[in-house]
Amino acid sequence: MVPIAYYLVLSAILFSIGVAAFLIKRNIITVFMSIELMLNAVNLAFIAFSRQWSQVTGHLQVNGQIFVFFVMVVAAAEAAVGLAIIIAVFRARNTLNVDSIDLMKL
Amino acid sequence: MLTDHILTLITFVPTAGAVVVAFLPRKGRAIQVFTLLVTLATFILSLHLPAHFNSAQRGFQFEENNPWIASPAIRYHLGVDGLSLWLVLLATFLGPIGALVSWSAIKDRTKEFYFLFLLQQTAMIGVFVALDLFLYYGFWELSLVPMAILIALFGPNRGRQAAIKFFLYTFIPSALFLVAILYLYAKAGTFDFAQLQSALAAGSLGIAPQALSWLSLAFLVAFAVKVPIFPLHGWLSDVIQEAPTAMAMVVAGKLGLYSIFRFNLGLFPEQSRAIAPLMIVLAVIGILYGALIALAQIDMKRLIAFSILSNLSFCILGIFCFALAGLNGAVFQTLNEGLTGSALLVLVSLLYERYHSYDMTLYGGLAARLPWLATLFVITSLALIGLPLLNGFIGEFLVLSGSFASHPRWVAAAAIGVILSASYMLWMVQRIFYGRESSLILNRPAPDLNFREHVTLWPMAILMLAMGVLSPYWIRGIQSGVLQFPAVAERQAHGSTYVLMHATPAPPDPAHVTGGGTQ
Amino acid sequence: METHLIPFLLINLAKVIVVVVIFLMSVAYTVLLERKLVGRIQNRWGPSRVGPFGLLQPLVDGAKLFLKEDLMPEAVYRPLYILAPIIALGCALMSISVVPFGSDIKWHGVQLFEISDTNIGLLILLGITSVGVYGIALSGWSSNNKYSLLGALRASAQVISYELALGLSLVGVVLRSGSLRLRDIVGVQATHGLLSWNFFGGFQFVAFFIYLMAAYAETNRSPFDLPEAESELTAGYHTEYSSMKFAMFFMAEYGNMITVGCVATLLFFGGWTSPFGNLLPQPHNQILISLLSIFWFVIKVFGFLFLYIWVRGTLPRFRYDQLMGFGWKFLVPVAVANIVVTSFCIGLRLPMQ
Amino acid sequence: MHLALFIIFAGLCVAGALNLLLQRHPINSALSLIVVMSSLAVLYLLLGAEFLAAAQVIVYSGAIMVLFTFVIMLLNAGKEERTHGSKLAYIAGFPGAAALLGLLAFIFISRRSSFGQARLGEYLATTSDLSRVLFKDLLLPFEVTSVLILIAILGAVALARKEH
Amino acid sequence: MNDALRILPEIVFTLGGIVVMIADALLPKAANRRPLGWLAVFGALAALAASFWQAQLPAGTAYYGVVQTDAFSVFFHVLIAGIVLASLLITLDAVTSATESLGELFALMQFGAVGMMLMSSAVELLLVFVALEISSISTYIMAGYRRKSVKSPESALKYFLLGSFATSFFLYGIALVFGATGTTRIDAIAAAVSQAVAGAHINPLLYIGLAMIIVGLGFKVSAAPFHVWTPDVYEGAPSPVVALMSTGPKAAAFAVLLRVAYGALPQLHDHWVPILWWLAVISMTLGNLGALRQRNVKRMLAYSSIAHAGYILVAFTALSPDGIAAASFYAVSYAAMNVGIFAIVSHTGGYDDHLTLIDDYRGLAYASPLLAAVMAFFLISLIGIPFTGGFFGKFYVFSAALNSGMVWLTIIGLINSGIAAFYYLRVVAALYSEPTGASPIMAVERPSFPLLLAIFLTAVATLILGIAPGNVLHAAQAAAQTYSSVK
Repeated sequence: MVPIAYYLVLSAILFSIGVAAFLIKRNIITVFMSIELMLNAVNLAFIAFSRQWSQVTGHLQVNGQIFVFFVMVVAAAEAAVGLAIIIAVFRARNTLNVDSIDLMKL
Repeated sequence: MLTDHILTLITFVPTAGAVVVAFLPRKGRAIQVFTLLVTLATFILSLHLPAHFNSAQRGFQFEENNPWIASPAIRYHLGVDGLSLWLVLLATFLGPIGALVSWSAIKDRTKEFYFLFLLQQTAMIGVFVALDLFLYYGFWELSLVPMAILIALFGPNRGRQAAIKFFLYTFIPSALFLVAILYLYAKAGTFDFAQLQSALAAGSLGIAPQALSWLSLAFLVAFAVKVPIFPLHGWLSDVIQEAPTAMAMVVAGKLGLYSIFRFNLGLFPEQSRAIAPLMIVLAVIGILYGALIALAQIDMKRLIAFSILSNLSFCILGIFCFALAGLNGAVFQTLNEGLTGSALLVLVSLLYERYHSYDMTLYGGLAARLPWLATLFVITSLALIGLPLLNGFIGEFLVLSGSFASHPRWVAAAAIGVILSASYMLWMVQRIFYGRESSLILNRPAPDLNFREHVTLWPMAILMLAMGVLSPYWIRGIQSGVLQFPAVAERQAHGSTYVLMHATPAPPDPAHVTGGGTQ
Repeated sequence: METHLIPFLLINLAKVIVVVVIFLMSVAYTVLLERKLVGRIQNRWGPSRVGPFGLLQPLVDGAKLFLKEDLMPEAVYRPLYILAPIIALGCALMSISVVPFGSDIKWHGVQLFEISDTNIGLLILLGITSVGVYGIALSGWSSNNKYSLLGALRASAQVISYELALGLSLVGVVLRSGSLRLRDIVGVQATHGLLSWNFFGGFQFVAFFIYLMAAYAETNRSPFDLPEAESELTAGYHTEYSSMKFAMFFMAEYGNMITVGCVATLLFFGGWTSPFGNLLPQPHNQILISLLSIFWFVIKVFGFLFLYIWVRGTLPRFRYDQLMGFGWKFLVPVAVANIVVTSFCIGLRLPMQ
Repeated sequence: MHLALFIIFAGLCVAGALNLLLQRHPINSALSLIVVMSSLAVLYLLLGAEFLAAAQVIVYSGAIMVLFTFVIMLLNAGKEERTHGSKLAYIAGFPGAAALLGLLAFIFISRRSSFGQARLGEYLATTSDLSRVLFKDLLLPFEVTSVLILIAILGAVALARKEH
Repeated sequence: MNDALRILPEIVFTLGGIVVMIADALLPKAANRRPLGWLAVFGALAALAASFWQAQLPAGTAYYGVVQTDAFSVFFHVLIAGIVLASLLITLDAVTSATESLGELFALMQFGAVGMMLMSSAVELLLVFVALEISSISTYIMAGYRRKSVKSPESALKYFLLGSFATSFFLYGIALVFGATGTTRIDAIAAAVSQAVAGAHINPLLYIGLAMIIVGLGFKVSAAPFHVWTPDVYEGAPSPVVALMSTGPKAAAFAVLLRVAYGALPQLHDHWVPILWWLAVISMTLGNLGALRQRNVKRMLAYSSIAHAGYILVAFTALSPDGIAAASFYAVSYAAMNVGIFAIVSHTGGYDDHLTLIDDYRGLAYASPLLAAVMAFFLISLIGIPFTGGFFGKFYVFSAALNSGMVWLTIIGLINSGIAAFYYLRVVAALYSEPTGASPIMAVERPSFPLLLAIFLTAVATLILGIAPGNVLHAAQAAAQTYSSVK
């Protein structure tokens, strides 16, 4: 028996690490990976909440799980597009450092 | 039909003309001729107003009041009273003059110029006739844009900077003005001037006194910039210098003054009275400061700019003394300023067209060469100075006499401004037209006024004389408008028209305040 | 969960050991089989010296690989270089864990002929195979060698591409059985022998061919063995590997072959059921039944292995663009069409059931 | 056993995530992420989401991360350079993330009784349970994902195409 | 069938996209792709018609209650269809098939529209999420479409990374709301929340969830401080695409924000109003101050779009039907003027953005008086001069805010719009200045028919919204009635 709260805390930890990684990593691909990590954290939260509501209502609730299913689909599509973009950038600039992608200054 | 929609017609005929101008060929004179015709038509249409205006009747006339937008409740509400009547006429009168004066001064991009010129015409007339605050604000803001673009386009040296300066000076206070309008709407649920006026007077909106002060201040600042009043005049000289003559003629004065009359006095009599001492001080400072700076100028346009500042401050003085005579004088002086200032700018521009310089020091002894120009210049200068028989005298006299009783010291100071204005104007005339002929004049022989220029100038000169001689005719109309202000109405009981009035603050009398403008 | 923990664990451990041993043995002998068969196809003998008919050859080969010096090139990225073959072999071994080899027989509540019986066996299989690609990818990358890297790139692109077709080809089967549990899938094919196989009765032959081709590509087998095309890439991703690590790749490849064969058997050819259905008399002895089921299963898998080797011996290698084009422009659309048709058929039939 | 499994795999998750953050080579980061994802799959199983556990492995570990490693290999991404990016990221990012974590963790822990306990084997969501909801209540979102995928395909093709 | 009618415009766009995509594949490689653009234009027209047609459907949900057709969604459907139509017209000649794969671009625009439309009609957060991703991913791709330029992929990358980052927040927010309420349907959330409010035990997760959703959507509408991507993305992306992405996805995201704020969590307005208040203030201020420093027209417009997002957020704080109506109306007027100005920027600047600086626009009035005049008109509308859509929108927004007592917000907002005048005017002034020497602006060509059509349509729309906004206003107010139960 494990309190569902533990799963949720885990998801919060993963999400926060993802946020931190997004902000401090300098390699584009790793930055992108940290987004994937965040999405995974969200997925865990969804499944845990889904389980929680199963418990609250007393019968199986799968809505949260379905959400995860969609997140996966979306993540896959995003990965395809994102990596294509990364390749395009690499072709143009020959670098993967976020700080070097700076032709346009903020 | 015509009489029902006369104000709409007057307002939007220039817009229609502008649309046509957009499709006229750039080659030839078609655009100029057409614009002249449109402005003339507008002027003739506007003559309908004094012809049918009933100065005995209080409130607005020629009203049009149709729903425009259901929610928020915005109405298409137009109307004129004695206050706006002559201002509309002044605007339409200056229309053809502006077209004529630009005739040869504007050589390229004529289409843009006349398009915007006509739009500006609509905006100005609209400001005078709009009685819905939303509509009014629309025209008010709209009047900035053609002006700014025209200055940017045709400013000879620093047009862009001047235009942006002008725009920002006027636009940012306008933003606050809009806040005030919206606030009023939020409280009253209407933009209609008359309804707002009665509601505010009845105090039924539940607006805190402090909020009312802020509201009136927001109105006042926006208008004060446009007048301009003393510390907010930074844009004026630049704009007068850079703007094409037809625009410089209308950029200052009447819009702002009219709005102060209409809204500050009309909607916020109490608050206006509260701030009156400050305004009077500012007005006197403006009069003296403008005049003194004008004395130091060698650039004709800058000189005129500061003289305008000085003269407009008279109007402010007249307004905030809250005496009937002063108010009448202020309106009258507004008209004067519109007329005389324009004439002066036209004359200077004619000089510039001939000699390509505004530098007074380069001129001299022109009177012999250009007698007609000199004559008209002198007439206009005298009108500006306030020579009896000409219009300037009436305005200044009314203002000074109206305000003397309540603020003798300040008015005495302002009277010095009259003397100063005489000195700088006469000095300018002397420098340009008399004395030794300068090398510029010698090297560049130029013809005297041609027919078009005569046509441009003489109506103005005649009008100056007419206004000076037949002042009661104008005053009657003006007074019918002035009397309806709550601030004035309550005093009307114990005082005849030209009598000086004291300005002790008294609580507004509801019986009187509802009298004006609601029918 | 009737069983106690300890016997449960023990039985399972035993199962795992047995299966792994048999699996590895069959891997070894599949290699021999291949060498022999290809030899025949090419009109040679193949290995014949060690043991009768060369039957001991795999053992010797194995010994040789174990005893060889394990070279560790200088420039490799060591952690991954070591990890890669482990992943490859690990995945190959793991995938067999959900494969049922024989009929449904339980002992102490534990399924005997299957390591793990789950509701989503098919998905787990797919999952494990999809992870297997890391072995190749990482090996190529960590070797720090152009050929290896190119081979690995080819392999991962190829595997990702064909995984799609592979997955899609299975949807028809899943639609027909309405379950992702491999036993259920076999169950619906059990009734009328050969006629109720998905391949015939289920009209999934199109799917089967898609599966077959995709599976060849997934396992990097000829004619899709681009990642290790020796004429272009030396030995592809495992160029830098030798000895034991190389052997692990080798075993993984053949292990995957066997798994693929098992899956094809289960999904399309009725798994452990007899092709003749009830035509042959059913033995009553439990043990006989189970042995028979294993027999059929092994026969079918063997058939696939044979096919694999046969194809390798006869077909030339694809060009890379052809490979990609074939996968995306032919297999995937056909697979989708197959799903549409199948679901229509099932949808039309449903109301009648 | 549940708790033990949870601790093991949750630990793996956190370790993987931290490793992702700390490693400087993208391929190591990618591998740590794979570890995280695979451990998450196990956690999903513990929570009774078996289909999603499989999907997690297939989609994330098996497809998305393969794509990542593929691209890392293709672009031959080297070690991360230690450029000092925006200071803001460090100044605001870490405390921000930590604050977020603290806040969420606080709420989760303080209200842990309201979330209940997860037992193994309870509320097992089978594939058919999922599909019943998916193809009825959420049919439209499901159909709409096809447009999403179409876009992804179009985009990948359009972006990756060589210039003519 | 009835269900399908409720997503008819989306279906039309999907079919349109598929037709274009397939036709693109069937056409020979060398063939001109321009007809595909017309095909897409007709698709957009059909979708526009379908959206209008939906107005007569009675309000109701479809597909088991995940989409809702009501005045609100119809309003945004029409808006989005219009935006896409205009953007397609702009794209038609701006992008040539010599440089890019046009067919895909047209298909992407239509598919993206599907996402935007669904965002406005979805009442299930899951569908919102999927739709959001459809619209986002298609715009990510389009932002990077100009492969000859180095900036374009960069802009796509920045947009993509930050956009996905925001999506994660949005998603985590949904997860927390789901955890707190056990549902992801707008109405069910509202019911659960009001139950919780009644019982006075609100799950704190709701607050965090709400905040995270706002963060996520804040990124999408480029509200400060989540705006960092905007200038770079607008600068690098092809101008016709910017026309679309600066208006369409934004309008859709605002629709979502409206649904979430007013539809799902009206009870929590004590909490989200302050957040949005600050977002509005920061967006307006940072947007305008940022724009002041820009020399590049597209970047300037990017900052201006941040400021405009701030203005729209002002309307959110009004907490009245007028607030919703004002936000919706502003979205329309902003779309009209912004699409219009980007139509011109895309034409004069060229697909390769060879003219980007404000100084480059010096003398456009000499080269093409018409373009300069219309551009000036759009700029004036962006400033918010009366008798333009921009003014009426701003007026309505601030009127709604003031009606709800947001005096300081209104003052800040209007002062901001005063500041904003400065940078717009700089462009106007440049347009009408004399060109310096052999300025390339003098070589600007006559716009082609579709572009002229787009400019004409947007200009007329801007003007009508300023002079006779009655109909649109009425529609916006009807839309607002959907959630009139606020407060």
